[in-house]
Amino acid sequence: MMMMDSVSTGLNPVAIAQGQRPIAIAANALSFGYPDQPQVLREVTLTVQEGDRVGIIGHNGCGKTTLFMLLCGVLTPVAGEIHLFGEPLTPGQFRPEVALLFQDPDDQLFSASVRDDIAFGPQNMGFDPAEVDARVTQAADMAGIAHLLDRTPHHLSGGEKQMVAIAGLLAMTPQIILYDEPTASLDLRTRRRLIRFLQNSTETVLISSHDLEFVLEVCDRVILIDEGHIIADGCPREIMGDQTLMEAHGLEKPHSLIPHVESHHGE
Amino acid sequence: MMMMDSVSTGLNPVAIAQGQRPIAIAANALSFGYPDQPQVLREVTLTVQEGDRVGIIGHNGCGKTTLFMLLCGVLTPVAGEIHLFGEPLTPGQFRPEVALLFQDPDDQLFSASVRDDIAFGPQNMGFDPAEVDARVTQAADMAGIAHLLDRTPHHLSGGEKQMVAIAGLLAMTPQIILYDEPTASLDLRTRRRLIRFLQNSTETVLISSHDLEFVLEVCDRVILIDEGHIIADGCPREIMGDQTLMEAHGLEKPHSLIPHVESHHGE
Amino acid sequence: MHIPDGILPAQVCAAGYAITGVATWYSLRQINRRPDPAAEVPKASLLTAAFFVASSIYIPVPPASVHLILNGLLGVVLGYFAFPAILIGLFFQALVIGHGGLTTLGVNATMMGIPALLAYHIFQSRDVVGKVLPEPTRTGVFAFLGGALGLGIAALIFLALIIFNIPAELNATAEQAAVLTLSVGHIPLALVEGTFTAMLVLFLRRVKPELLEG
Amino acid sequence: MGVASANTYIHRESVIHDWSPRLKLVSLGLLMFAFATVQQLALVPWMLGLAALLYGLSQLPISFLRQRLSYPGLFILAVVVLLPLTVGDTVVAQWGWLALREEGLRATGLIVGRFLSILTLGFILLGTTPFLTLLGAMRSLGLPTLLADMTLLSYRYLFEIAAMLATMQQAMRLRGFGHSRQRWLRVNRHTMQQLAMLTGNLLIRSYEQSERVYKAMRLRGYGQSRQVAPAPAIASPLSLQNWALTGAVLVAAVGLVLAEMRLA
Ligand SMILES: Nc1ncnc2c1ncn2[C@@H]1O[C@H](COP(=O)(O)OP(=O)(O)OP(=O)(O)O)[C@@H](O)[C@H]1O
Ligand SMILES: Nc1ncnc2c1ncn2[C@@H]1O[C@H](COP(=O)(O)OP(=O)(O)OP(=O)(O)O)[C@@H](O)[C@H]1O
Ligand SMILES: [Mg+2]
Ligand SMILES: [Mg+2]
Repeated sequence: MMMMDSVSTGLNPVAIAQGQRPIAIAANALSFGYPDQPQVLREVTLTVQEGDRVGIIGHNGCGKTTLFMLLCGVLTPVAGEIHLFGEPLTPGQFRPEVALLFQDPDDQLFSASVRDDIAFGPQNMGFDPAEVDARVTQAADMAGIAHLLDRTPHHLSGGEKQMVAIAGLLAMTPQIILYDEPTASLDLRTRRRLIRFLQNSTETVLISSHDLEFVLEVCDRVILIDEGHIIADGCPREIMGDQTLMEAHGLEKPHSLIPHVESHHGE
Repeated sequence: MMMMDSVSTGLNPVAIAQGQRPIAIAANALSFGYPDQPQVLREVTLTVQEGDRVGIIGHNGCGKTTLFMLLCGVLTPVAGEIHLFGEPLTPGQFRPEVALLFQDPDDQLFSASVRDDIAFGPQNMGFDPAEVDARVTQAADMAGIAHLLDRTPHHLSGGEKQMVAIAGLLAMTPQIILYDEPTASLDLRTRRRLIRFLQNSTETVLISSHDLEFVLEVCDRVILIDEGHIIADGCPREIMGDQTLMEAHGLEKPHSLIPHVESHHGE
Repeated sequence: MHIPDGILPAQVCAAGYAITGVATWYSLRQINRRPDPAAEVPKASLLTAAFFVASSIYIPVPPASVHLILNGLLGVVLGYFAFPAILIGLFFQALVIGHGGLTTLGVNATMMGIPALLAYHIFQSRDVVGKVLPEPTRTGVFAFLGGALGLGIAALIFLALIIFNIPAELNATAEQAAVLTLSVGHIPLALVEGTFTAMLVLFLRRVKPELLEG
Repeated sequence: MGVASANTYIHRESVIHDWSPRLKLVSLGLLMFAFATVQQLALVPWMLGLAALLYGLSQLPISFLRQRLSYPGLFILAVVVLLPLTVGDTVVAQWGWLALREEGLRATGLIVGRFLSILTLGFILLGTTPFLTLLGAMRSLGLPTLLADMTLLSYRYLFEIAAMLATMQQAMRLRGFGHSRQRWLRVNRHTMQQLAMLTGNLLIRSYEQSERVYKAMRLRGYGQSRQVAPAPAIASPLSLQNWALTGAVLVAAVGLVLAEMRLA
């Protein structure tokens, strides 16, 4: 397979670091490998400014989920360090400012009712019951699932589960949200609703996805990972529009970036 | 929501029934509902000819999985009947000529080694060990996973698991294969491999998917389901290219069918 | 093999609850000694649910079928979490499918749970007691013992409770004969359960050895 | 398996529905135990009457009781068929080698009476109290946190895992499992091996999911402060009706036990 040195189009991490918005995530020379396996991430350095919406793309097993797990302190890096809003992240420590949406919402909806589930985070943060209630209501409204509060998570549809899981994160008012393949088995209607929701969200957002059209609509920056390195980092349309780059790393140029007038199909 | 009478573009099921190729699946006035729930499918009539590659599209919960479960005899229809190659299908009966790929490959990989897993079906069909071995080798070759035979299915990547599950079906030499959302969390490279594989497959194939570009590349006929009915049945490019029809049923026209030259993105 | 409501006198039910209380307290104490007890709660809970669900799997022995109890296996996999897990599983069974009973919950938990703890210790002793055996055999043999004895002892407790508590008028020889035949009748069941446990543990050992670390 | 339909709470308005869950749990629990002490046939009608009265008060439909009795009913059948024919010396009636015996009949009456009454109380408890409320009441009565957390989590994933098993069994059947003919009274080794793998996969998948669930819980602060899933607030001050009901049930329980001691 072809290897490329980090191609930086548009945004340059160092330049960003000197920008005006505060830095939400600063990861420095991060390395990680699972026991008895080759390293998944090798010296990854990454800076995300507050309010950025970053898409993370790369083939199956390139380490997207692993990166997210590191950024929220669930996994401990072998080397390197992470700062969130200037404060170092100690793995295992509870940092309510960062939240992770798991790929499968069932992993994340562990309470017996939707209301309890959304309340779980705020309760653990030590808020009093009135504040917890207020947060539950607000988060449910934001995610548009206020009508589901008294239901059992198990009986919801896939799309509803997804939005309940998001509400559970919002109730903790995180400043950074990591979304791991949020569209994997959503239908187009629910996917469209999620796109609207993300376009209006104000948090710093990282999204790992194979759905490039989705990344294109939501993100203002994209990071391409392969073989443990950041291969490219910059403007989504430039990176994903670069056919040679994409194909070299097992991806495809999204259809909406291919100039064509009804042709090239049905050989 | 808008309702439409069955729009038939291009192919007409009755016309097909009189065609020259034998009929693989003939479902007549099929109805089904889960206990205590409104009916999911209402009087669905469907004819599939041998060698057809049919895509089934529709929003979450429209009944795609339910239809597949009926077609392979796992669920019993409330009314209506199904014939496979002219023979009536009795629910619960083992019909090795039809195989189902479950959405989550973990649902269908149980053995401690890939080889044992692929051998599971042929063994149950009562072949002698030599024949079982021959079938395992052949199926593994066809699915391109011969190098994985001695691994444990549990430790494989998502895409590898998918292909092992497919090999497990191929070893039973089915004539009809039902694929339930086969691309849900595959990356583009694995998805591309699956597209190639399906384009070259000779079985009668039904594919349920939200990935319309995938359906467009693989299928020569598409069926749109909504509210328990077949809304449209015919040429993929015509049905999926019909923006009004697609949007009326909670879908979107795929990007590759939208005529444009690098525009309309990044508002 | 659950004792329903209404058979046992109140004293026996109360004694069952008392033993269950002590066993639960003891298990919780052992659990809380671990470095991070909260970390094991999700694992124990999901496996409790899985065991509850798996108890609906049966082995066909035409013309009938054998339901598995899996209490020995629970002990082998869950260690000290086995007793609370069985208590919770039986509680669900009583509530959801009316299997067992609420007054007999303590008795049933004792009957299944104490042998499960025993199975755990038998399995854990494999490296000490079973040194002579080569590895996969050793795990298999001790898993078999755990499964077979887990069920066997539970069955003995069950029979003893039933025989000594219902028909006060049955005469002594008839009683002995009944206990004997029923116990002998349970031997094949214990063998099936032991074999199944051994097969399953060997499968786990190959595919997911972490699950056997207790 | 009936797990899928585990939501047994029936939404109705009744005195029993309004009863404070804690008092209901304690009162009905004690009454069940009082029923279990009954050894006198004479008390059986009283016991059944009490259970019926409470069931009437709860306004639960009869169909609910009938449905739920079908499974344990098999047990009753066994008792009814076996005991009167085998236990005791006083023959009441005889047809050939079949003899109906008095002691057996008495034992049957007692067992079946106790069984039905206790079970009915259990169904009243379950049918009028949502499961989560019941668990909350148990927590406030001193159920250890770890046990309560485990119960909640297992309850949540019970359905998920049951669905997982159902899907895996379907997948196996579609690949020919269970369609070969089996010999009578034989355990087929191959079948058993495959079922062991099925169970093993169920455990492994549950275990792997539990690891992800644990990560998700940690990220939302589980194990930080020790106050996990607090007991639901006990609603409004208890009404007079609440105490009256509790008092009446407790008096009935004590009365039964006293009557039993006098008659014994
Ligand atoms: N718990 C684990 N133990 C061992 N190896 C693991 C574990 N989790 C992931 N891996 C391996 O680490 C690599 C990176 O996995 P990761 O899940 O981060 O990939 P990903 O980019 O999220 O892939 P996908 O697109 O399929 O979600 C893969 O090769 C995977 O096999
Ligand atoms: N086991 C079940 N019990 C009750 N209802 C069910 C069950 N399985 C599915 N349903 C319901 O039946 C309807 C059709 O479900 P089905 O799974 O067939 O949809 P689908 O088209 O495959 O959706 P998706 O795109 O999400 O896979 C849905 O409304 C669903 O909630
Ligand atoms: Mg991932
Ligand atoms: Mg489906």
